[in-house]
Amino acid sequence: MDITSRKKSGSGKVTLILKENVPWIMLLVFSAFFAILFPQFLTFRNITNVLRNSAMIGTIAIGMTFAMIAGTFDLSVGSTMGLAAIITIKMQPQTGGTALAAVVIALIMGAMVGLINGLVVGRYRINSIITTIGIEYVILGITLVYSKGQHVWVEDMYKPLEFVGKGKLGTFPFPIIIFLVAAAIGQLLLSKTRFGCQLYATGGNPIAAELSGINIGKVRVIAYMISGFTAAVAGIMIAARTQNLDPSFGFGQETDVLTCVLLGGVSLYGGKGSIFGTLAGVLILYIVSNAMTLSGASYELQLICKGLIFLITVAASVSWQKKGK
Amino acid sequence: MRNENNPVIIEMHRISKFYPGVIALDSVDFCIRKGEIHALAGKNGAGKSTLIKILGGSTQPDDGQIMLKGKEIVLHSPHDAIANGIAIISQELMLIQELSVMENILIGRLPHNAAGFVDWEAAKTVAAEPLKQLGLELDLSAPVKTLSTAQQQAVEIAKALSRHAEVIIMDEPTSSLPNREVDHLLSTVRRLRDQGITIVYITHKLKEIFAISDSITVLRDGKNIATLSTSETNQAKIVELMTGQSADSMFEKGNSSSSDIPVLEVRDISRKNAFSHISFTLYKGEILGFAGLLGSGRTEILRAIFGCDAFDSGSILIDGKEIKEFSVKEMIRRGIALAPEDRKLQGLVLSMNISDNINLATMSSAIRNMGKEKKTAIKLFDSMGVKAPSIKALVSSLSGGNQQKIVISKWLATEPKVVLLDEPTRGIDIGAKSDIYTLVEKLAGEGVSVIIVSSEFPELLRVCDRILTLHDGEINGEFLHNAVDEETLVAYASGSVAQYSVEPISKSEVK
Amino acid sequence: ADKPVTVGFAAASSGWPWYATFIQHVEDRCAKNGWESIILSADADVATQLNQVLDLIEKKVDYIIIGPLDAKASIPAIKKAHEANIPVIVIGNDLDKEYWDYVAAIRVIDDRDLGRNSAEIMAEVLKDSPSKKIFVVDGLAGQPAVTLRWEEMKPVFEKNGIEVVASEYADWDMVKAITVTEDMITRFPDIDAIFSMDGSMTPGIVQVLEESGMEDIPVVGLGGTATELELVKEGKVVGTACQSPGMNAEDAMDAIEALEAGETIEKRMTVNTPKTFAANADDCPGDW
Amino acid sequence: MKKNSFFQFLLNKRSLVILGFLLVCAGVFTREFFTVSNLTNVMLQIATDGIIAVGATFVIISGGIDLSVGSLVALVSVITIILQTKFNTPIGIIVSIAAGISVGLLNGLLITRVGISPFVTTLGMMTLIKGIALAVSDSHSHSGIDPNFARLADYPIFGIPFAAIIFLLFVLAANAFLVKTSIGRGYYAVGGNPEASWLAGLNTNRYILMAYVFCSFCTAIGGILLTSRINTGSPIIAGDTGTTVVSAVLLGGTSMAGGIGTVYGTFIGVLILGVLKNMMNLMGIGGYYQTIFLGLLLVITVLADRTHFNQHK
Ligand SMILES: Nc1ncnc2c1ncn2[C@@H]1O[C@H](COP(=O)(O)OP(=O)(O)OP(=O)(O)O)[C@@H](O)[C@H]1O
Ligand SMILES: Nc1ncnc2c1ncn2[C@@H]1O[C@H](COP(=O)(O)OP(=O)(O)OP(=O)(O)O)[C@@H](O)[C@H]1O
Ligand SMILES: [Mg+2]
Ligand SMILES: [Mg+2]
Repeated sequence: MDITSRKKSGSGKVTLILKENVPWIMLLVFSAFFAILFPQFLTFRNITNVLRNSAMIGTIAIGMTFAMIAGTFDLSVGSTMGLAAIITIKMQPQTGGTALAAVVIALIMGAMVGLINGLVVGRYRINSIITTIGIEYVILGITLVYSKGQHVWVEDMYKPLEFVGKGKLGTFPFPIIIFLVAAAIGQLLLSKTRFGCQLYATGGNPIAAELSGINIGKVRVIAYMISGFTAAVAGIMIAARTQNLDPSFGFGQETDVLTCVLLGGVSLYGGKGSIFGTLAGVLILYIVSNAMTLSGASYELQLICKGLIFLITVAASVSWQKKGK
Repeated sequence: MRNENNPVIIEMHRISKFYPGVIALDSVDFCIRKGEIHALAGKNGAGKSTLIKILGGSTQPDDGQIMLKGKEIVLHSPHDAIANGIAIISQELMLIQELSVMENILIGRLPHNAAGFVDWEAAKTVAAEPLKQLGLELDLSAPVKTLSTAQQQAVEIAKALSRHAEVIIMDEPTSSLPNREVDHLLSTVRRLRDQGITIVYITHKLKEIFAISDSITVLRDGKNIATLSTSETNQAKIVELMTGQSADSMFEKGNSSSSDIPVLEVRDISRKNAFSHISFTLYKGEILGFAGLLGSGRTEILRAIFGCDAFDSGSILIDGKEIKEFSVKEMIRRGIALAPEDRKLQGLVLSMNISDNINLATMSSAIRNMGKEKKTAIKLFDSMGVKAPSIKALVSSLSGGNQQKIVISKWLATEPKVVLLDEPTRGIDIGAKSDIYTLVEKLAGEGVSVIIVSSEFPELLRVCDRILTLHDGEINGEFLHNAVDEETLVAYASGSVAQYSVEPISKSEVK
Repeated sequence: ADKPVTVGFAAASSGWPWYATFIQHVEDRCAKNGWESIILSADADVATQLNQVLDLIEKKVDYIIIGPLDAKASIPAIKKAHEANIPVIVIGNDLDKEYWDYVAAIRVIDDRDLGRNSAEIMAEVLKDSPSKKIFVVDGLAGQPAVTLRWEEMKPVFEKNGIEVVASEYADWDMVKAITVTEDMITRFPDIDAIFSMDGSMTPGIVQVLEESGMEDIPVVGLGGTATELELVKEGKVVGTACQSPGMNAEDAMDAIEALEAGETIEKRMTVNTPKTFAANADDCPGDW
Repeated sequence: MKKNSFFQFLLNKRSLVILGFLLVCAGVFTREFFTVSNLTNVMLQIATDGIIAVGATFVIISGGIDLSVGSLVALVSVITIILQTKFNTPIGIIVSIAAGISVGLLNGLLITRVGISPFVTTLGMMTLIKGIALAVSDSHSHSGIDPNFARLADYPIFGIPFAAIIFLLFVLAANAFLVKTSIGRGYYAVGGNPEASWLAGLNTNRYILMAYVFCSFCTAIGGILLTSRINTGSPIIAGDTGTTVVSAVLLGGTSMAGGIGTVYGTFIGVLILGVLKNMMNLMGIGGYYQTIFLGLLLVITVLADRTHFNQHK
């Protein structure tokens, strides 16, 4: 027996492509399944609804993908999103200038939270879980102080800003466009820029990255800033859509974001992952919960199914990866 | 000789192991006799490690059987191998850094009383036993992370002995040992054999094979090419069996392309506890060797020059200009490159592909120029003769020698003036080594200056124009390659010669 | 006696607007009387709440107001305070009668009243409709408020022939309410009305209906948050059962002042939760 | 050998400095802290999370993490009370412990056999168990009916609440196990270098599996005692438990990288959080500011301990 007879080169390539896209395959399988079970599932309106609702968490997931590829967790995105949303609403309605200022302040706030995360975590990634949980609490507290624990809402929002949350381009809700644009920019950043390459290197092997002249501290700070920034974008989107929020909105939602990112095949240890994968992860999460609601299953059953689907998807990725090794 | 008379202890029969796209072992027969030292030789990727991993129970064969003293055994896990008296000391030392010497030796088998509590006194006695057998004295309660590599290796051997292993398998035990320690290890191995323990010894160093082994098995491309009695063969024959080609031309020094133009001047740099008063000048096109023992400070000096670590005093000049700002980035900009000593840990991002690794240090613009990157990668990939399916292959899938070529390629992509190579040939086979020597000479020919750190002095003599010896963080000798022999280098490196008893040779004499 | 009266308040979560308003009133009233107040928040964790009551007991406060996350789970804490001779005023969540001996006063907005009143509004809305299918955007699974409201909603719905085709939890969360409502109108495009379990979610429901051009589906709210009242006034929500944490807090403080003055007080009083429509919306404080 | 006597441990741990600082603050800023009744109170307050943290220490030393403890506490509380109502208290307790052990087995098997990372496995299990807890309880909370059970956690033995005694016993026993037994030492090996341990013949999978089983067992015990304290089975209790427990373990100097840490350290970590919360409550620092302070404490601890993690990149 010689090497070539074992190689099966043609099917090898197909296996490779399948192997690298397990989340998408799972997504297709689930979707087909749901489409058969629930007639309302594959309607244009339902799909746009799912997409629009996924836009918020999805946009953050794009940002968190950066932090995770750099080998660090960012569990502070939940309340960062919340604070951005509350800032956006509280600084309304008034004129265009103020509305714009609100947006800018929210975005800067998001990036600053990222900066702080990055500086605290620094080169010692191991503790990023606990650091960013701490920051999550601090920001929640700040948000509550700022909103005095009260609902925030606004009657009339500056129109262009309102469009960000409620508008449609043709038949496509604008948040979907933002989400997809964020994904496209994210993918470009990852694959077409020096920073993207340095990000993978930093997550994959920080020591080698440093010895190649990469300032890994800086790379991580930027990754965190991107993550915080997208959280703020999501907050603004949601504020523009609902114009009305709870003071503790967002707190705890990092778990959903993390779930998407992990479903999408981003490695917990850094250095691996893609926006494309994260996109699949986001869609899986939202399509599954949409289908659950459509199914009319009890809430308990929904939770159990969600937990199972999460584990099955990840188990599938793991075993495919193993097989291919 | 004893080879033929001793009874067979282990017989591996028609062992095959497949990885996707690779046949690591192709129906290999491997026979070990009791009480012999059996060397296993072969190029990188020949299947040596795979074969012994199967013997150690950490990898399962796809086909074939293993007989221990005539009885078939099946090894599901390392535990089974240990239970059968087979111990493996793998290439990367497998110790638990935070735990003590004693606990590492007795891992999983700490003596305990009926209630399950460890009997530390008994543990001490049991752990001291194999160390005594090795003629070593170590602080049993010191954490392993405080030990030197050689000491850690001794702990590994003690671990095997304490389990009364009948067969001890060592995978490249000397690849990170200093020469002095190598001799010590070799005598330990002999001593073990004389105590009736069977040894399988994997190495890329032919000298060692002939120094200690009783028989040799050569693997090539996953096949057993030959098993020979050591006394009935010679180095050239083995090289030929390993590579499939004659070994004649492999070890000749090419022409020197050294010039008079100083490129890098290091003036009296010192750092506490690492090196002191280091001064030397590197000329354009020169290949300079650093000969020293493990821990003599060579790595630290290279890292200081490359801007990774600071130094306390002294200065560094490049092209006659003193460097004020020390950072890796700045040094890369000024044309310095460092291929670090540990490829996997420091040199490569294993989860990225070949092309990205090669271009990692060169990306000058914020937006990547994919076309240029591809061109650079392909050029270096071809000129270095990397063996891989394509430049998109993950570096984790490459063999050691090919990985080293990628590390060097990464630095060549920066078009450096000075290349610092820290142990560039550690753990790579003769063929790949020879490739790297040729490459270094070619670079020098193109006007690039090179510093090579190596613990293998013949290698330095083979490739360098000039050699500095280091002892205890200080330079204590300087030689032209044709004015020195290995014994002298060893003498200087080990510090058994007084400081600078040889007149430093001025540059003009080289010409 | 020279030492000022200290009121300790173990709130379920200061991050909930209902409690934020309540806290504000307690603080203001205490300040007015020259009393001290210690406000603690359990942040929705039952064990934390128990611990905080224990700490208030250690602090030897004069009165403890407790807003239980779960009335049943708060009994041990209430008993401990009782043992320490600290009068306890229970607010927010009602207490079973068998435990009344342990508390000085119960001043609650009865979730059962809320549920019944809103359900009756729903019955009114669908009185003449031939088909009476509704869905409920529910609160947080496992919370007593949800259970209690359902207790009274169910019989009203049954009596009036209203069929609850589905109810989905949206965790009191406006954003989740949007998603749930969207999914539900996809599933039941011919729904006759929507019931919102809480004012904090009602705006989300209305918004979805507006976005999908289904404004004619009537929405009934519950709770009377400021934003919900606004929608009632605009006619986008038919009506709601009004509750005011501020009024509840004033009642609780009244009780404490009366106790301090040595008066005897009624054990349990509930705050009214009147049915509120566009016409009488101004009567509801909408203070949360 | 690590003759890690408690005293030596006191000398070289940063977490102790933090604890000391907090105790001084507590003494200066509150009149009530250093009273017998308050100290008893604190012991009771930290006991249930503390017991869970002991289990989590094993998991983290073995190189993993368990995010499912909070949901499991809720499940245990529901099972304990419902079975107590239907049958009797012992059945409730036994089945709860069995449920805990099963969850631990499931976590451990998914991690060791299927090869899903601990973080992901336990994140999925967290949702799954919460669903089961809601299903079992029909989304209601249920009151206990056994007055003896209701007294169990608080019951003073030599003035110390029973739950605190159990906590101390768990700390002492678990510490002795880790420091002094052969298997305990194995946990440091497995966490410190799993591959080396496996090659040395340790059944690393079994070690890891048992860590999760033990953690879930501790969670069941902690959950039962918490249930006794509130005498209620509720599917939504213990929202904070997961975060508190992981924070306490890391505060105590156990490394997320595995292979480093002690149960005594965890004990200190649990004390730090408990004392801080108690002190803030006594000082009347409430609501929003407490949230901010707790968050800052976590960040500061990480900053203070950064050098410790240096060697683990
Ligand atoms: N886990 C694995 N997955 C895929 N391929 C593998 C794996 N382990 C080994 N191989 C491949 O099997 C072949 C034999 O590898 P092996 O490590 O046994 O070589 P070796 O003789 O020990 O080489 P070296 O001298 O470099 O250590 C190589 O082609 C290698 O790439
Ligand atoms: N991890 C370490 N901890 C403490 N001291 C160290 C460590 N590594 C190296 N040293 C010390 O630094 C000095 C220089 O070591 P260095 O690694 O530079 O030597 P080297 O000659 O390059 O040896 P090697 O062959 O190991 O690379 C020595 O005194 C050594 O003992
Ligand atoms: Mg090998
Ligand atoms: Mg070195």
